[in-house]
Amino acid sequence: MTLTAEKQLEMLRSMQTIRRFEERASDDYREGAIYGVVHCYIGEEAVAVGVCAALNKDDQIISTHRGHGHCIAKGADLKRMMAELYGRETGYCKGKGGSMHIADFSIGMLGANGIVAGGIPIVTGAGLAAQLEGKGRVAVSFFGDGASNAGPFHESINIAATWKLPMLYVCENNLYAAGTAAADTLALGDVAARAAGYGIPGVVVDGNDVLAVYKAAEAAVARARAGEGPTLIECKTYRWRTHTERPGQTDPRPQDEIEAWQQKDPIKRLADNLMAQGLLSEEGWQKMDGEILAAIEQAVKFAEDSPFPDLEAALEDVFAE
Amino acid sequence: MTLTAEKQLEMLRSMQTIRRFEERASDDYREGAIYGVVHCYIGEEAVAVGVCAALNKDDQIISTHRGHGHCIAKGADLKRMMAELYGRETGYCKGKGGSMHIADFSIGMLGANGIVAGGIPIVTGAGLAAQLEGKGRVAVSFFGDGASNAGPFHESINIAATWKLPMLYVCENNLYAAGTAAADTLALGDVAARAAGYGIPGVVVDGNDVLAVYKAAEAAVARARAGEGPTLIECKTYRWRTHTERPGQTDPRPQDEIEAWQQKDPIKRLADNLMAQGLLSEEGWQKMDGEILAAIEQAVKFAEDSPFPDLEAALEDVFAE
Amino acid sequence: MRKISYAQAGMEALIEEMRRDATTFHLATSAPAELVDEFGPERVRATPIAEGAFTGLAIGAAGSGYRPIVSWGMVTFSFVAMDQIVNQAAKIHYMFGGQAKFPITFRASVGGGTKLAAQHSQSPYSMFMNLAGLKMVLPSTPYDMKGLLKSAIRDNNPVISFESSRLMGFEGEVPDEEYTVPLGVADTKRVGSDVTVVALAWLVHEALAAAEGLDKEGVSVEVIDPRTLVPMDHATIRASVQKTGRLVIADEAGPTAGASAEIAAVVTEDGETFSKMKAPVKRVCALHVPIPYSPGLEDHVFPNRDKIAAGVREVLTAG
Amino acid sequence: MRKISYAQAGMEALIEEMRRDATTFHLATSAPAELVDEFGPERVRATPIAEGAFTGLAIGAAGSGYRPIVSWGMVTFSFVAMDQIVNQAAKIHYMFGGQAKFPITFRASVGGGTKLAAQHSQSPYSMFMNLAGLKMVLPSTPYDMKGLLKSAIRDNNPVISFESSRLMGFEGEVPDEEYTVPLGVADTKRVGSDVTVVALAWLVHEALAAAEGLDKEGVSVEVIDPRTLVPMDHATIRASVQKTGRLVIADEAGPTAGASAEIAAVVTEDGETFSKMKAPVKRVCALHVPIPYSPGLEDHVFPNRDKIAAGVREVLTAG
Ligand SMILES: Cc1ncc(C[n+]2csc(CCOP(=O)(O)OP(=O)(O)O)c2C)c(N)n1
Ligand SMILES: Cc1ncc(C[n+]2csc(CCOP(=O)(O)OP(=O)(O)O)c2C)c(N)n1
Ligand SMILES: [Mg+2]
Ligand SMILES: [Mg+2]
Repeated sequence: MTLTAEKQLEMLRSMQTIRRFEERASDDYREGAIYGVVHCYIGEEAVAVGVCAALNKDDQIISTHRGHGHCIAKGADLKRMMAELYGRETGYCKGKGGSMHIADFSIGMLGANGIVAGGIPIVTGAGLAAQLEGKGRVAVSFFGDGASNAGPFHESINIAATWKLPMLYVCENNLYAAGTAAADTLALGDVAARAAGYGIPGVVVDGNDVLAVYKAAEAAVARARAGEGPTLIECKTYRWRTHTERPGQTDPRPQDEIEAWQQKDPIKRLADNLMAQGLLSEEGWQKMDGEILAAIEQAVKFAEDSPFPDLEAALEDVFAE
Repeated sequence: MTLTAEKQLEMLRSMQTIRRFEERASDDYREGAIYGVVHCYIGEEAVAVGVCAALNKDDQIISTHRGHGHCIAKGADLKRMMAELYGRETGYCKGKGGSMHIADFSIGMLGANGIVAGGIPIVTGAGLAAQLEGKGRVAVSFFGDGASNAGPFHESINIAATWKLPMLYVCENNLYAAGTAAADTLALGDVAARAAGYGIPGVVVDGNDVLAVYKAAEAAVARARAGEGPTLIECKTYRWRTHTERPGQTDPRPQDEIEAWQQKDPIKRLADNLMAQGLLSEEGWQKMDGEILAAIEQAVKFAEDSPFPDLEAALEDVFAE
Repeated sequence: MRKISYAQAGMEALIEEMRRDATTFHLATSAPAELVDEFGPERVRATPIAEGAFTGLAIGAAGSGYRPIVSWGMVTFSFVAMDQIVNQAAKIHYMFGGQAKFPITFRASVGGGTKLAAQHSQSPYSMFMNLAGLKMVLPSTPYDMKGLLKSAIRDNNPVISFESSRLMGFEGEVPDEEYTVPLGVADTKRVGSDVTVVALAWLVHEALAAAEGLDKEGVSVEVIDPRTLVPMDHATIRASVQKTGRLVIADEAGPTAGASAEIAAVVTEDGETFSKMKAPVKRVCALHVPIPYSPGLEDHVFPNRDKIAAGVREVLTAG
Repeated sequence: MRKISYAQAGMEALIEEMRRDATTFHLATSAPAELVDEFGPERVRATPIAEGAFTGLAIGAAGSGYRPIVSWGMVTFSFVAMDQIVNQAAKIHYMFGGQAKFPITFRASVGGGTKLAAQHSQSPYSMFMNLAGLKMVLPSTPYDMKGLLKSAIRDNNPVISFESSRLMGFEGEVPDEEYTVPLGVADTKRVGSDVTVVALAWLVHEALAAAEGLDKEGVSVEVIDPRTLVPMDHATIRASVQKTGRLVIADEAGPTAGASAEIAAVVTEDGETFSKMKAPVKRVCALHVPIPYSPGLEDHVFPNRDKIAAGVREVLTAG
């Protein structure tokens, strides 16, 4: 794997877009323009971006309740994402889904999902479809450390391993499931250790190193496309914010732990790296950030300008024709 | 572990009782005195007997749809078992349960269960109760190779490992789940390999060698009583009969495979062994078998003599007082 | 016309539809020999005992352009897949704003009479009816089984086919030619004028038997088979009750919040129908208990032709 | 009397009952700080996200002499535990012939109004009502929450406490002294003579608001809160409808095979009540769709005081 400068800059842009998008979404949520719940991915951007950088457009992924990062990394349109958060007719789900249910099947993004581990079997079905189709597509399941303790994780990975489905199982181990520490609910620290029980590779990666994530994903994708079956990739990472953006949440995590992880910022790491190699200048980085902020501003404007759905729409889409 | 001759003869008696009980139950089922479904354990007797021989009376076990063996090995009353199969008021469940739902909570037998893997969390709750109680009791989950692919297996074993519950997870790997070969549904041949993912011991045992099963169970019980947590024991074994006793079932298993396993009869193996050591004579063995047959005859008589439940009983026992 | 069994009719529907559409495939914990022989192990897969996972697999494959057919076996086993059914299959089309189709057929056997006790004798279709986003059928004859199942497979939504354990061996006429039975259309299995009996699955046959007996007493019973539970054909049911003024509902499930309760509500909330009702609604259902094993107890718990006849007599005298 | 919130009332019930009985313990994916502080991490356990397993754990521990309290959080998450609920908890006492007790309290929040979209806005209690073997409550006030939950914890059976998301912050009077509210007894939250409104949870308050408004129009509305869904207090509901002759049922769930359908059936199958009914039953429920996210859509889908008032007017004019 030799990653071109372009590709790395694209990855940087994608990570920064996730961060800026969520900073804005969080603000707008607190101001009441976005409803329900918002779960931020900030701090974990390298996982979604590193993995999706190793995928083709027609490869498929599924996300979790913490879905914005996966959407953006897979190439979703910021306007339609923001419009969905704003509950507008122009949103990805016509305002029916909100943050926890953004999907874009046209780019192989099979949806955020409000049920922990609920997406794992579904995307394994996409892997089965890819196998039946035989065109070399792969499918990727993103899920948390919390999800790794749930039955669907085990059932799905066993099926995928047995049938040699072209799958990547990417565990985002951010050390917590809401207010509960992974250390209190996982018998072993490494989720990847479970791969041994299914005879598939289980890899632990620094989830804050986007290039390391990319490398692991690339190898797993190659294996999957070659018909050799799934890989379990565990990315050790950390979320910077509280579990959701709801104000006044208690957060049991020690302040020094949070700060130590913030020192390992995946975005700064790649930016510094590119600068050290002379592939990015400070101005270039500022410019990129400015473009990203402008794009997000446009997305917000698009959302604000879009109408709320007609009330009759509530009765539509229960069934397909 | 030095097993006394008495103990070994008891184990032989228990295994032979299971076999004779099921031969009779199967006959009576075909003749219409027993209803619904009967799943026979014949060929696998060493697993239940080997494990239960390592338990105390107040230790708890849970069984599967294939439950007679576990009941008998834990010390259930043949009369009340047979009466339950006959659907009589004197049965363990007052005729409400039948073969798939025999239980005797007074001897720590938490029930047969018609749902594959459904009992695993329940008996893990007995393990939790044992831990809360702190008197050194242990709990044992029996389940099949088929059940090992189901979510509750993973969820329960992870909880037990994390909380160090005093549990034994005993997989009866008889190579098939109904008509489907384990080779087609398990990514790896050894279920025990999954233990590594939870940081607990995973042991493969010859499930047709009752002494080997006993030894493995004894070590696991000691570990559990010492507060060190669960053990996964996989017993390789084989069922001699079709999945259920329903006549005319197709059985996809090759005849030579069946015969090869019948050569490894766990009962004959222990009997031969005891005879070779001079601990059992041919007459002694015949006598024991005669006593067993007589006890089963008595159980059938008890069942036949017992009344069917009053119809009003159908409305009782929905709720406890 | 040739006669085949209810179970065979289901198998014929599968074979015909799998021939017709190469995007269909079959998932179950065992692979039916007839299907493997014709369509091979790629399209006819024996899964691990992981109904939750393979229900989810079907959703993902459906959203990726396939048309899966999933056999849960007994409805009992669908409960380990309930998250995928309730939280995913029923809602996924709506919550994603209709951007993809999810054509999936789920098959599940229901009912008792098999002496398999509580876990394996369930008729919980009403649990699924309260959800929005699932269609469901409940055939009572080989003809309806084949025709409804073919419609279910062709439908672009998740459809659950509930199938009566008691009727598996029941034989009936099925045409050689291709046909389908549309979803959402009730069938009047017997025309009558004094009392309407809305009966489900096996109880259609019990209701017909009861009607024969009552005919000799001079009572004319109309028997309506909804066939599709969602969307339910309210018009046919209401029209019949408007005609007879009396309604008995016969269901092998327990009454509480059952399909029988829904049918009672559909009839009594309609002003035109209500105004023509001459007697209270009567539900003839299973007793509200888990199903017991012992044969006498099991029989005692379930409705049957005699209990239906008694119910009909009751609504005739009441009012 | 002091006022506390619905959520606090639930917590008080737990604390008092956990003090009272050392065999109680608490399982949930997060351990509530108030409980851990007082009872320690042995009795107040944070579990992995494995609702199926810890529901099963509760059953096994209950059968071994303990009295577990399980918080599923949102009812949504109970669906991953559905096998343990349907196939085990509901049937285990019966199918084993009553040989052991299974005293378990399950808590689940229900309802919408939270803009959390389809998966997290569900009111599926009727799915559990069709089963036999589970008791269930649905409190509408802090007083009822505390009293019913205490009764649930002391009951020797599995009891599900469904709790309204919308009411979590709702405050009401709760005595300092020990009290319980018995299971199975409905509460007449308002006495009236023209129309009976049977309302559930949050809709009790909407019905009371509607009744105030209608009072000014000269319409006297009786509001009945069943409080316990199983066993349901049929007598109180029927007596009220016998008095008023008119019934509106208000439920945040969808109508189809819902608690509302059961209430309609319970009323219309009773001869004495049926004979006094002057108008068709009216269900004022959520539209039969998954719950949408966008605020206008969400409001549009749910019933409220205006829709209840319209329902009352409808049954007044119809008949
Ligand atoms: C089955 C289920 N149980 C509980 C919840 C509530 N819940 C939402 S997010 C969450 C924590 C998830 O932790 P993890 O999988 O590690 O993902 P993370 O939030 O850390 O990204 C919980 C418990 C849920 N959504 N689904
Ligand atoms: C959840 C569930 N799915 C399907 C079934 C139907 N079924 C009954 S026994 C069985 C095979 C079980 O295989 P295994 O666990 O290996 O046990 P064995 O019968 O070999 O002892 C199946 C599929 C069931 N009882 N429960
Ligand atoms: Mg996490
Ligand atoms: Mg097996």
